[in-house]
This record gives sequence, C-alpha cells and structure tokens, in this order.
Amino acid sequence: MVNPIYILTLSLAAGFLLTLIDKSGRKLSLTVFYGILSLNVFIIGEWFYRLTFLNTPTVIINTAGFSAPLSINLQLGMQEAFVLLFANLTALLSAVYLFKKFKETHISGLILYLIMIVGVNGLVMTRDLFNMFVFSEILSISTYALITLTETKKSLSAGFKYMIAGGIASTFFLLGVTFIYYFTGNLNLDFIHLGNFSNLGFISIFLLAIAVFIELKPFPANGWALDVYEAVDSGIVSVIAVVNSAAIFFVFYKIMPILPQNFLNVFGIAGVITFFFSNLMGLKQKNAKRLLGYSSIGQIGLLVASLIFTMHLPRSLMYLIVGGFFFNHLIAKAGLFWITGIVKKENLKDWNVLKNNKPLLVLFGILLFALAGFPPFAGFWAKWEFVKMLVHGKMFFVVGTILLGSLFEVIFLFRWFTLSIKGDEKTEHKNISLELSKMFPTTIFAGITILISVLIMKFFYDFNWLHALPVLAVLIINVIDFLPSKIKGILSLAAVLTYGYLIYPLESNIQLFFGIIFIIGSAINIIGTLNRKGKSEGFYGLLLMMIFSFGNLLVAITYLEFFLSWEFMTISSFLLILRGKKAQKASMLYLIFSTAGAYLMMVGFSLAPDLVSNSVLILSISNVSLPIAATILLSIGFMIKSGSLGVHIWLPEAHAEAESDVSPFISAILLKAGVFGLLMVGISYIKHTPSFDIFYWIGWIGVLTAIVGAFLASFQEDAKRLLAYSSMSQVGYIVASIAILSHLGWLSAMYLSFNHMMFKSALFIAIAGVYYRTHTRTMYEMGGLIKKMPLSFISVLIMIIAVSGVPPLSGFGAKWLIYSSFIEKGWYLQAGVLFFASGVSFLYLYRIIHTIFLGQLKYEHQNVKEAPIWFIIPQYIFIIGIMAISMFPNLIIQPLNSIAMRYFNSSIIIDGYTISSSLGYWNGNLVMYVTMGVFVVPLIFLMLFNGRMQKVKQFNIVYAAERPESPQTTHVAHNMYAHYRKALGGWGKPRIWDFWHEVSEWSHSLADSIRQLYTGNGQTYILHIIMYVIVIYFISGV
Amino acid sequence: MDKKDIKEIEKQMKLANEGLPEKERILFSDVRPTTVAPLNKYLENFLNWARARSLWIIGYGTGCGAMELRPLMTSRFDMSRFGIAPRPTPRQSSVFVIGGYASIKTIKRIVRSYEQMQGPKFVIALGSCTINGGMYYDSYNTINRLDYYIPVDIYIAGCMPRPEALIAGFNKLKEKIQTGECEGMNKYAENFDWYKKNQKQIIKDWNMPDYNW
Amino acid sequence: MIFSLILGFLLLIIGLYGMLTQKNLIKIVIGFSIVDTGTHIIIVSIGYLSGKTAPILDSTVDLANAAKQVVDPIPSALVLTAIVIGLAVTALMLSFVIKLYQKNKSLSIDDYQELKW
Amino acid sequence: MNIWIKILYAVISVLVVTIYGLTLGGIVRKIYARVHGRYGPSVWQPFLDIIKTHGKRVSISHGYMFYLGPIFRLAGGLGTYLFIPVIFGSVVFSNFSIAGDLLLVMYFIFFGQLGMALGAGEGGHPYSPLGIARGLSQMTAFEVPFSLAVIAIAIQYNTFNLTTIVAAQQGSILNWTLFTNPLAVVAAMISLLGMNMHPPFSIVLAPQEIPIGPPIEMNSSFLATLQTNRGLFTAAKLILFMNLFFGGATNLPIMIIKTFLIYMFSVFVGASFPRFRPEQSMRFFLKWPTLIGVASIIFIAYF
Repeated sequence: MVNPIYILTLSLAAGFLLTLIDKSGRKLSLTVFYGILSLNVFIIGEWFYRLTFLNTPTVIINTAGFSAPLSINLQLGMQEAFVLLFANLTALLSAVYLFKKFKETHISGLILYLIMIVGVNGLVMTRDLFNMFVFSEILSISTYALITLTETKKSLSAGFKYMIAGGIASTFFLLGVTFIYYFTGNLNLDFIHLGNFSNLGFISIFLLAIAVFIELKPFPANGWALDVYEAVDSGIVSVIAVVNSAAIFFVFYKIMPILPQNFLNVFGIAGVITFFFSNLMGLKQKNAKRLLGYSSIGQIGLLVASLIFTMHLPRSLMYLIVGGFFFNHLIAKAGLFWITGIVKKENLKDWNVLKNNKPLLVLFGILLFALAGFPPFAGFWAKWEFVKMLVHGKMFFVVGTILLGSLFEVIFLFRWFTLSIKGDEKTEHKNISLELSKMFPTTIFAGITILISVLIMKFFYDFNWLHALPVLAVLIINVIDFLPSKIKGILSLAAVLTYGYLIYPLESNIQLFFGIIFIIGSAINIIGTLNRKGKSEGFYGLLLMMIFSFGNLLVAITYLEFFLSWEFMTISSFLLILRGKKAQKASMLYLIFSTAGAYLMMVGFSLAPDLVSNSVLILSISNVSLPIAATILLSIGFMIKSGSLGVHIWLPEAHAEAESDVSPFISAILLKAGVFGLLMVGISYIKHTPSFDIFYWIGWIGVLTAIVGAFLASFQEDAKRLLAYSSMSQVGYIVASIAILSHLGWLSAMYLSFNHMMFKSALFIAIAGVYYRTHTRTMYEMGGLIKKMPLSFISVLIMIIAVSGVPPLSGFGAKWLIYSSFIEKGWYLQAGVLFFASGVSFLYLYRIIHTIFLGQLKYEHQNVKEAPIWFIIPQYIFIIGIMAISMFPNLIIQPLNSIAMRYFNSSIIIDGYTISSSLGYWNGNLVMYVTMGVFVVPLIFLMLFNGRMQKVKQFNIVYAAERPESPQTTHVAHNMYAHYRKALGGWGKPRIWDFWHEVSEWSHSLADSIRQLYTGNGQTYILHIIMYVIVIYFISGV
Repeated sequence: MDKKDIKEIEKQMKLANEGLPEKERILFSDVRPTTVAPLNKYLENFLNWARARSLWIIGYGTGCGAMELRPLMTSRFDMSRFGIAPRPTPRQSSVFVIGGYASIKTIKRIVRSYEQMQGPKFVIALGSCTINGGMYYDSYNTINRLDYYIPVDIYIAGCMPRPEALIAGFNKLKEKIQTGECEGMNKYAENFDWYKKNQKQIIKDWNMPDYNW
Repeated sequence: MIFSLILGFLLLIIGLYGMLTQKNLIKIVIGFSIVDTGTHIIIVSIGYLSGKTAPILDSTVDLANAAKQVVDPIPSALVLTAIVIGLAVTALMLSFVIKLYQKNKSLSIDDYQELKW
Repeated sequence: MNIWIKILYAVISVLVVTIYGLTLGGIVRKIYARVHGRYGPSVWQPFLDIIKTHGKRVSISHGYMFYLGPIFRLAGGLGTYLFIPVIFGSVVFSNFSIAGDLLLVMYFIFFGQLGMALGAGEGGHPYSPLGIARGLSQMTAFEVPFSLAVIAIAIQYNTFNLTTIVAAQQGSILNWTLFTNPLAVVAAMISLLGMNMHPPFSIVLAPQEIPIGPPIEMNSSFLATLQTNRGLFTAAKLILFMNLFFGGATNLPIMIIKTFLIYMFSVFVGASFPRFRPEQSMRFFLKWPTLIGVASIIFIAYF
C-alpha cells in the first residue's frame, strides 16, 4: 500500500531528474520514464482495487501536517481512483504509442509528459480550488509545450489558439476562485456550501463553473479544440482528448455540488446542444482527425449532460450511465486517435488502405462500434438507461436532440467505416506499417472495451447466456477462420440447428411459428452459402450472429433483451450487407434507417410500462397497455425494418448490393423480424385498444406500400432490386393484414409471412445462381437462360406463380385470406388497392422470368451451365414446401388458426380441405386436383395429336421476313414497361427517394453553414468564448 | 450399318449453313426439311376439306399485284365469305400470295417466309411477272419464273389480275386442295437441293441459314 | 479597494479588447499579459482591508487578535502563484510566436487560419 | 356424388360451352363483317379454322415452355370455367364450384395468361414480350374497376360465393345487380371491354403494330389449342359476368341469350371505335371506371 501522494511526487521528481539521467543515455531515461508511468498505474490500480472491492474507506491526504481547510488536502475515493487509473493507464499506453517519438526528440518531451501527468493526477485528487487552478495550469502549460513536439505550421498555430483560449478560461477560473474566497473565506470544496453565497456571490460560482465548462469545449466556443485535434500528433492528441478531458470532466464533477440547480440545468442543456451540433457538423467533415474531434466534443457534451441529468439517480445506475459514456467515449476515442496515427491518412476517402489490413480493421471496427454506442459496448447500455431515465423524466426534447445527434454521429462514423472497407478502388494501396509500439496500446484498449462490455452484461444485467451467443459466434468463427468456407458453412448449419434445438421448448406456438421462419428458413438458406469458394473470412460469424439474434428475439423476456437482440441483428446484417462489392452506400442507408428505427424503438420501450409477468416478451406484452406514443414509435421502428412506404428506400439498395447469397436472408427472413415486432405491438394493442386507432393508418401504409412496391419493382432493370421491391410490396400486404387486427387478418399475415419466406428465399437463391454463372444482375443483359438453366427456371416459375397468387399454388391461399379479411373488416378501398397491387405484381414477375430466362440467349451466355448444386438444393426444398402447403393447405392453416385463436375468436371453419370464412370458401386440395386435370388433359391431347414437331433454335423466328440482327437487339427487356411509366405520368416519379435525398442535402448544408462559425481565426474563437460566457450568464439568470 | 455410319449419314443430313458467320450458326437450326406423308385417305380427305375452307393468307404484299388483294378483302369482293382471311405471320398462314414481280431482294424474303410457313402450305402467284417475267423479263433485278425457287400451286395470269380473277384462282386452289393435289410442301423437301441451288444462284448476299425453320 | 478593483477590471477589459482587435501576434500576447495583470490586481484588491497591517507576525501584531489586525494573507499568496503561472504562460506564448515567425515569416494572426470548419 | 359422374358432367359442360363460345366467335365475325358492309364468313368458320390448324402436318417448337404455354392457356380457360357454377340449380352445369368462390375464379383467370405469356416469351420473338407487356399492363388497369365492382358486390351480398350471389338475384328482374347496384355494373362492364380486348382496347394483338403480339410464333396445334381456349374462355368470362350482374341463368337458353347480349355490348363498342395507344388505355381505366367503382363501393357500403 503506497501512499497515493507518490504518484505526484514520483513523477515530479523524475521530471526534474530526467535532464540529468539523460546525460547517461536515452535508454536509461526512457526506462525511468516508463518505469514511473507504470508505477503510477500500479499504485493507483492497487488503490482502485482496495477502494472498490475491499471497501477501504476514502483516503484523505493532508499536506503540510494540517487538515483542511487549513492546508490543501487531496482525496482518493473510488471515483477518483477510477478516473486516475483510467487516466494513468491511458497516459502509459499513449507514452508507449509515442515510444519512437520519445526516443528521438529532446528530453524535454519526456519531462513535459511527466509534468502533465502530475497535473492530471493532482487535478483529480485535489479538493482545493486554488490548487486546482495550479494543477490545471501545470497540465495546460505542459500540454501546450507538448504540442510543439510536432513543429508544423498547423500544429503551432493550433497550439497558439489553444493557449489563448486556455488563458482566457483560466483567467475566468482564477477570478472565480478569488471571488469564492472573497465571499466564503474558504477555498476547500468540502467547506463551501451553496448557502454561503449572496446573490452577488453566485457570479463567482458562475465564473468558476463557466471556466471549467469552457475547458470542456461547449458548442460553439470550441473552435480552438477542433484545431488542436486536427493538427497535433495523434499520440499527443489522444492524451489531450482523453486524459485531459477526463481530468477536467472530473473537476466539473467535483465542483458540481456547489453549483446551483439552475446553472446545472443550463449546462446540461448546453451539453446536449453541443452534442447535437458537433455531430451535425461532423456530417460534413472529411478529415479523419477533425472528425474524431467533432465526435469527441460531442461526446463530452453528452457526458456532461448525462452527469447532470442523472445526479438524482441511484448510484449504481448513475455509474452505469455516466461511467458507461465516460469509458466508452474516452477509450474508443483514444484508440481511434491512435489508429489515425497508424494509418496516417487525412482524407476519409483514402482510408480504404485499411481494406487489406485485417488486424487493424478489426480494431478500428471494435472501437468505432463502441464509440457509436452499439451493443455490447458500454455506450449502448449507458444510452439505453439514459434514454429510459430521460423519458421517465418526461424530457422528450432532450431525448430527441440526443438521439438525433447520435444518429448524425452514427452516420459520419460509419461513413468513415464503410469508406475504409469499401472505398474507391482507384487510390493506390500502400501497406501500412504496423509498429508494435503503436498497435499494442490500441489492441489493449480494444480489449478493454470488450472486457467492460462483458462485465456489464454479466454483472449488471445478468442476461441469459443465449443473449451473448451472437457475439460468441463471431468470436468463435473468427478463431477458426483459417478453415475453408465449406467446413465453416457446415459447422454453422449444425450450429443453427443446435441452436434451434436449444430454444425449441418454446412457450407458445407463435414463437414456434416465427422460430420456423427464422431458424429453419435460415438453415435452409445456409445451404446456398456452401457454394462459397476460399475462406470467406468473417462471413459465417456474422451470419450466425444474425441468425442467433433472430432466435433471441423470440426468447427475449425483457424489453432490453429484445432490443439487444434487435441491435445485434442490425449490426450483423449491416456488416453482412457491407460485404457486397459496391455496398458502401447501400449499407450506409440501411444502417441509418435501422439506427433511426432503433432509436425510436428505444424511446418506445422506455415509454412502455413495466412488464408484469416473467414469460417471454411476445406473451407478456399482452398484459401491458402501451401508451399511444409508444405504440406509434415502436410501430415505426418495426415498419422501418420491414420496409414500409416512406422509410423503404434502404431496402432495395441493401437487398441488391448485398452478396447474392446473403440477400435471401435479408429479404426473406430479416424483414420478418419487423413483422414479428409489429405483431408484438398488435398483441398489446388488441388487449388495450386506445381511443386513437393507430392501426387503421398502419393498415393504409401497408396497403400503399404494397402498391408502390409493386410499381417500383416493375420499373427495375436490376434483378435483385426488382425482387427487393417485390419484398417490400409483399411485406406491405403482411403489415396491412396485421393492422386489420382480426383473426382472419392475422391468419393471412402469418400465412403470407411463411409463404414469402419460402418463395423469396428461393427466388433470391435462383438469382444468386444466375448471377454466379453470368456475373450480371442487369436483366436485359441476360435472356434465354431457360435452355441453359432449366432447373433454376422451373424453380423461378413455381415461385412466381406462388408470389402472384395464381391458384393452385399456396400464394392464392394468401390472397384469398387477405381479401376475405379486408372485406370482413370493412376495409373496402384498401382491398381495392391491394387488388391493384396484386395485378401490378404480374408485371414484375413476368419481367423477371422473361428477361432472364426467356427470349434470346446472348452470345456470352452460350456456354453457361446450370447453377451450382448448392443453390439448387435449397430452392427445391422450398419448392417441396410450397407444393406441400398448396396441396394440403391444412398443414399450415390449422396451426396458424390456433395461433390466431389465442387472440381472436376464430372466423374460419375448416372442414376437410375446405376452409370457409364468413364470406366464401376455398378447397386448396380440390383446386389442385382440378388444375392438374385440366392441365394434363390438353397436354396428353397435344402430345398425341400434334404433327411432326421440329425443335428450332432461338433465331428461327419470323422477323418480318428478315433475320434478327443480334440477340441483344432482339431481346425485349430494357425499360419493358415504358408505356406504363408514360401512363403514370407524374405519379411515377420517385418522390420519396427525392424527399430523403433533400433531407440529406439540407442537413448537410445546414451542417456546412453552421460550421462556418469556425473561421480558423484565433480572435474569433476568443470572441466566441466571451460571447458564450455572456450568453450563458444571462440564460442562467444569476 | 453400324452406329458410326448412322451418325455419318445424320451429319450429312444436316445443313451446312455456310452463308452464316461461324458464331451465328448456333443460333439457327441446321435441320433439313423432310417430307411428311399424308394420313390415311378418309382422314386426309376430311382435313383437306377443312384446309380448303380455311385459307389463311400471309399478309406480305410482295409485288404490285398485292394492290389487287385490298379490294378482295373489303366489302366489294369480301374474301372472308370463302373462308379466306389475312394472317399477320407466316407461322399461322397456309397460303402465300406472291403479288406479282419478285425482285431479287424480295425473293430472299419470299423464300424465308415460305420456309417458315407450316405445311401443308400453298402458293398462289399473281400476274405474268411470276410466270415468265412479264414486262420485267429482261430486268437485271427480278426473277422470271417463280417456281424455280418455290413450288407454286396456282398461277393467275394477267397484269394485274383483277379481284374476280383472284377469286377464280382461289376457287381453283380449293379444288386442288380438296383433291389432294397440293403437295408443294413435300415437293419442296424432295427437291430441296435443286431449289436451294436456284435460290443461291441469284441471291448473292446469303446471310441466312439454308432452311429457315 | 474599490478603486483597485475597478482598475483591475478596466485592465482586464482593455486586455481583452486588445486581444480581440490586434492582428499582431505579439500584441495579442501583450493583450493577454494585460488581462493577466488585471486579474492579479483584482485578486490583490479583494484581499486588502483598509486600516490593517501586513500579515506578518511581528511585534506590532497582537498574537491573540492577529486575525483581526492583519489583512488576509491568502490572496497575496495566490497572486504570487498566479503571477508565476502567468509568466510561464506568457513566455510559452512568446516562444510559440517566435516559432511561428521562424516558420512562416508572418506575425499576423490572419495568416494562421488554414485550420477551420 | 360419384366423382366419375362429376367428371362426366364437367366434360359435357365444357363441350357445350366450348361449342357455344366458338359459335359466338363466328357470329361476332359475321357481325363485324356486316358492320363493314361485307357478307362475312360462315358462322362455323372458327371450327373449320381449328380443324385446319390442328390438321397441319408439321409444327415447330422453341422449347418446353413454348410447348406448355398453350396448354397453360387452355388449362386456365378450362379451370376458370370449371370453377364457375354456370346454370343456377343445374347439376350438370354446376361444375367444380365447390372448390372455391369468386376469388378463385378471378385468380384462375391469370393462370392461363401467365402460362401463355411464358410460352410466348420462350418463342424469342420481340413482338411476344411487347404484346405481353401491353397485355399485362392493361390487365392491371382494367382489373381495378372490375375488382372494385367485385368488392361492391361482396359488400352487397356479403359473400364471395357465386351460387349465393346468383341465388340472391333470383325472383325478379329488379333483383339483378344491374338494378340493385348499377354503378358497380357500369364499372365492371367497362372493364369487360378491356378483358375482351375488342377495340379500343385491342392493344395486345394490335395487328397493325405488333402483328398479333404474343402468339406470333404459335403454329399448328399450339394455335389450335389457343383458338379452342378463346371460345371457351370468352364464354367463361361472359358467364361470370352474367352470374355477377345479370341474375345468372336457370337454364341453357337463358344463359345463351344473356351471355350473347353481354358480349354484344363489347362487340358493338369494338366495331365502332379505333384503337387506343397503350398508355391511353391504361389511363382510361385508371380514371373514370375506377372512380365509378369507388363510387359504387362508397354507395353500397355507406348509404
């Protein structure tokens, strides 16, 4: 047990001695330097351990033999120890990172670094205000001087601006301290109380507080900080952004008790505003370090806000929120700054060098996901609890601002991420040199983020281990990533089936039904991925993560578990989509919409009353009466995932640009997660119907989605995009049927979900096969492939019949159920629109089968073969499924009937194979037999009585007595429904796309105009600070 | 004959399609047309009866004589009362009306369209030009005698033959069909090489397969 | 006391004005220095109590009532520290200015705004 | 009932209606001819044409889908017909209407169209997909007023069951949907014009633009199959309309008279109008008939 004062004295002493030590060689001085830093970490680490786990009481260190207030006292409690441990560790790792630099530069660098650590340590521990000033000046001066380690014009000018700003802030601080002393006759925080102040005295408190607050870089008085972040060497910047910020943040925490509530409120709001605007401005940023700077400033703002707004919460929760944000932000930020130093690229577009550098990419990814607050990292939990807290406190405006700011942050961070992975190919690739001294600290920090997230998941929430499975899957698959992809694929298939077996004893049939869609559907689709060659590094990990998250949605018990799985699903699907060749924009769109949806859901869940029973969410939610706002928010969140009209624009991009064997998962299964969620909302809704009928409007949205999706699909040239829009349209039907809130409606929604899973999987896999052979998705470049890929053709044929709803296949059952339910409900016009949509669906269905398989075979495809067997197998499994439920609709109708009966009175009668509703009847079995009969009779007749038949080739056509010129000019495929587009006129314009495009443009221009504040002129920055102080002064109403 | 010989013969039976560039040959069928024997007498008679009453003309006005088909179609002469109807595609028609002179360019199209008709198929040639060249007998650009190139069932003389003459010709064709004399399709298949030789003699830019299925 | 307080604030404002209006880096540093000085004067002035003696325990001060007879010593102690720190900061600023001038041969703050937005 | 007897009845019913449908086609050609001032072909001409096309000695095929296309088409016609109860109260003509209701019939119509479109597509001729694209587009358009009318009927009779709908119209001529729900009938009759593809909606076959469009490569027996279906399918559609809007039929002569008259409506419109361009046709259907259909629903549901 070492007296903590040594962490000050040792560093200080070493700092002075280093000049002498250096005379006998840099090696020795470096040894001493790192020795001292490690010792600091060790000492404080021990203290942290004692204070936290052994419940050692808080240590008060009195200097000069007197106790406070007569002398200066230092305090080391758990909080101090935590911050100090963190700061010293970061300082040590930063020093390791700077190893090369320290080896070469003047010894003053090392000295300054140690002095800076003294400043930080002192600042955190001291309880004396003037002492605080001294330590902060020590910290600042050493930091200013450290900046000169890189003597470029940029860093020097940034440093100068920093000094001026810092000087002004410290002047305020000093004035504040002086006046506090004047009014209270005391400088020790423990002896200053709010009650001691006269009205005038509040000014002194204000000066003190605003000085600290300005050091925390509030918007807009923070231009100087951005310049420093951009210009200074990454190693130093990580110290400034992390260690210094942590210390100053802690100072703020320390003085908080003496601040009046109205100050705190203003600062809290100012923090939120900072968070919002810096993230908004980050949108326009192209420079990596400055981008991190914006993010850093924003996060500190959030940190301050979270601290202020959670003061009244129970300690453990407050630690989770503030600690979560603190840790998450600072560690991730340090790591990312280090990575910028390793990559050494300023422009985000040049970051695609990371592509070839897997270890660095993984670190980058981990830190970025942590920074953006995705699970399982600490920021996620903090955000969840924070939002929940704010919502309970009815601070909706703050919640909205924070979430919007977070969204902006996600956008610019992940734009960076996606550009790194999928950036433009043109830039040259030089391998990045991975120096051990730089990689080591980064790796440690990435490790710590993961460790912390594990700890939170284990100790704070105590989740069922199933909920860690998605992450474990990624880790395990990454360990065995050296295996060929086939083996990994088979293992994954086994894993999915085992997982299905594990969760099999489900509580209810509705879970079982979605379990079949999620797990069995995925398992069959995995067969399609077995066609992969090579290693497909990382692919199966993400795939398993996604599938397990689907499953976990079913067994989630609390809102948080559900939301966690939801976020895991989003992350994994985002990364899977990003694996596509040109998927940068597509995956971004997907992520933006998903994140926005997730935030809405977060608020929605926070609004929802607590669950009363301990069964799975889908069951227990029926006992919960969701408020209207929660219903709306949750519904929007789920409808974003299911691609409803208005928020659908991510869908075609993501489906089309994902790798072709991933698309079936995204389309056939992922969208069903949204359906599942919506059904969940519906279950609560029917039990506790509010006065305002939300589902009526959801029904309309679903119906319009169906028609718009169908039209959009008809006008596509890209096969996968067409199928994507088709999915949108089909899910529109499902959403509308859920919204009916009747037995028949839910029956049809589930029936169609099941059907859609099968036929859309098969169609996407068929297109994957075609793409695999022809290397194109553009339909007019294909044609006549029926001759080369008959098995794929048959599969597509059956599936499009199933989609279109033509009897005798199962699609008709869906149509029959849907129309019956709509008429029964009295939604006549909606039913009319759906009829229209189902007519339009013929357009795209014919288009996809004709332009790919029929018509003229192109020269370049004369030698293509049938799709690989791995693509054929799943398709035919699905065909068997479709045929079975077409022939024997009871197989599916009966169980679904019983599921729906749980919520509504049954409205159908099943008699043999005849299913009757109040409106009509349908006997799928008989229809099948009649159809077979009427099909076989003419077939036999034709086979018997046809004359001599000659099979001819593709150009043996009557061509107005000429011969066709080339297959390209003879194949009708491009812009096939031009006349329809013409007929639609203005209705055919992509208005929703335009709308979102405008939103994006506007927010970017807004960001651009706001950031003009930062003119780069140091004097402007001073003006900002002074104006800021004045404005805050008036707002806080001292 | 062993299997090898059969294959060899089959190969010889294939058309060479030399007029086509190498890469286009896979796009066209290279099967040689064959003769198809009529069915048994009664059935064939019945079918011939129907064929004679349902004459579908290919809608291709090859020469100036096609002008005389218009009045035949419209209300003055109304060919539909004889079961004659125009048809827009050779795949579905049974009568090819060659409307007068056939230039070399046109004869290429005539051959293509004729070959694309499904047998039994019949040809009516209008005007003197198709019989002996008529007023174009010494033209560098027209053929003189149509039945060197495709089998003709009925010639209708005149320059131009009036619709009445056309009706008479059609009636004659009906009679011939009913008696089973119109076997142009088989004749063409039997003498396929001879017809091809004649055709290729005058059509120089032969950019189509030897038989247009 | 009031007078010196006002003087201190006046200097502070003059200094700020200088920092905001002068384009020359040296002049900005001077402005900062004036701000600093102003602050110091303010600190000293609040510690001064008229009619009291210096806080040194010598014969003139009654040990028992020392606290009532002397001026508050703490502001004086503070100001000493502050002066030292101010000096350090000013020196560092000037060295920055020198470096900047060496590199770019310009003392105008307008020439150092390429970092922006 | 013994299933074989049921099948026997179905065969009888199909034969009768096919013959009727083909004759109807002949009559229409005669009427067209008379409108043109011609004498016209004999009424039996369609039969002769079918015999002749079937009697072709050779045929060509472009592949298995091409081969199956016409079969799909005929199966579609047969199926559509077989799911409609033709004559109210008749055992022979009740067909397989126990298999499904009006929705089944409406969707089975697509079965043949889709199959034919695929078969024609494999033909490889550019006019086929052009015609199909027009046909499908126009189909989406005229289905709108028709489906609105069907919904109006479903509201009115509260059922999709065709037999029940016909039963509800028995008794008096005033019970016909024509009089009880005139707006729906107007909407549906306009869409019937599109369904029958007489001018001005003959954009699919459009002889002068895309010579007969989809079936351009169809020949010999394939064509004969299509021709057969044409007779049957037309009759089936007319019977459906008769059942929905005109009181159904209690015996064969009434059925023949009613369907004949319904058909004459589209024939007379067809004989007196030129053809629309594709986009004109679609716009037409999506405008006035749709509005009428919506009006019929609003009228029947809320007044």
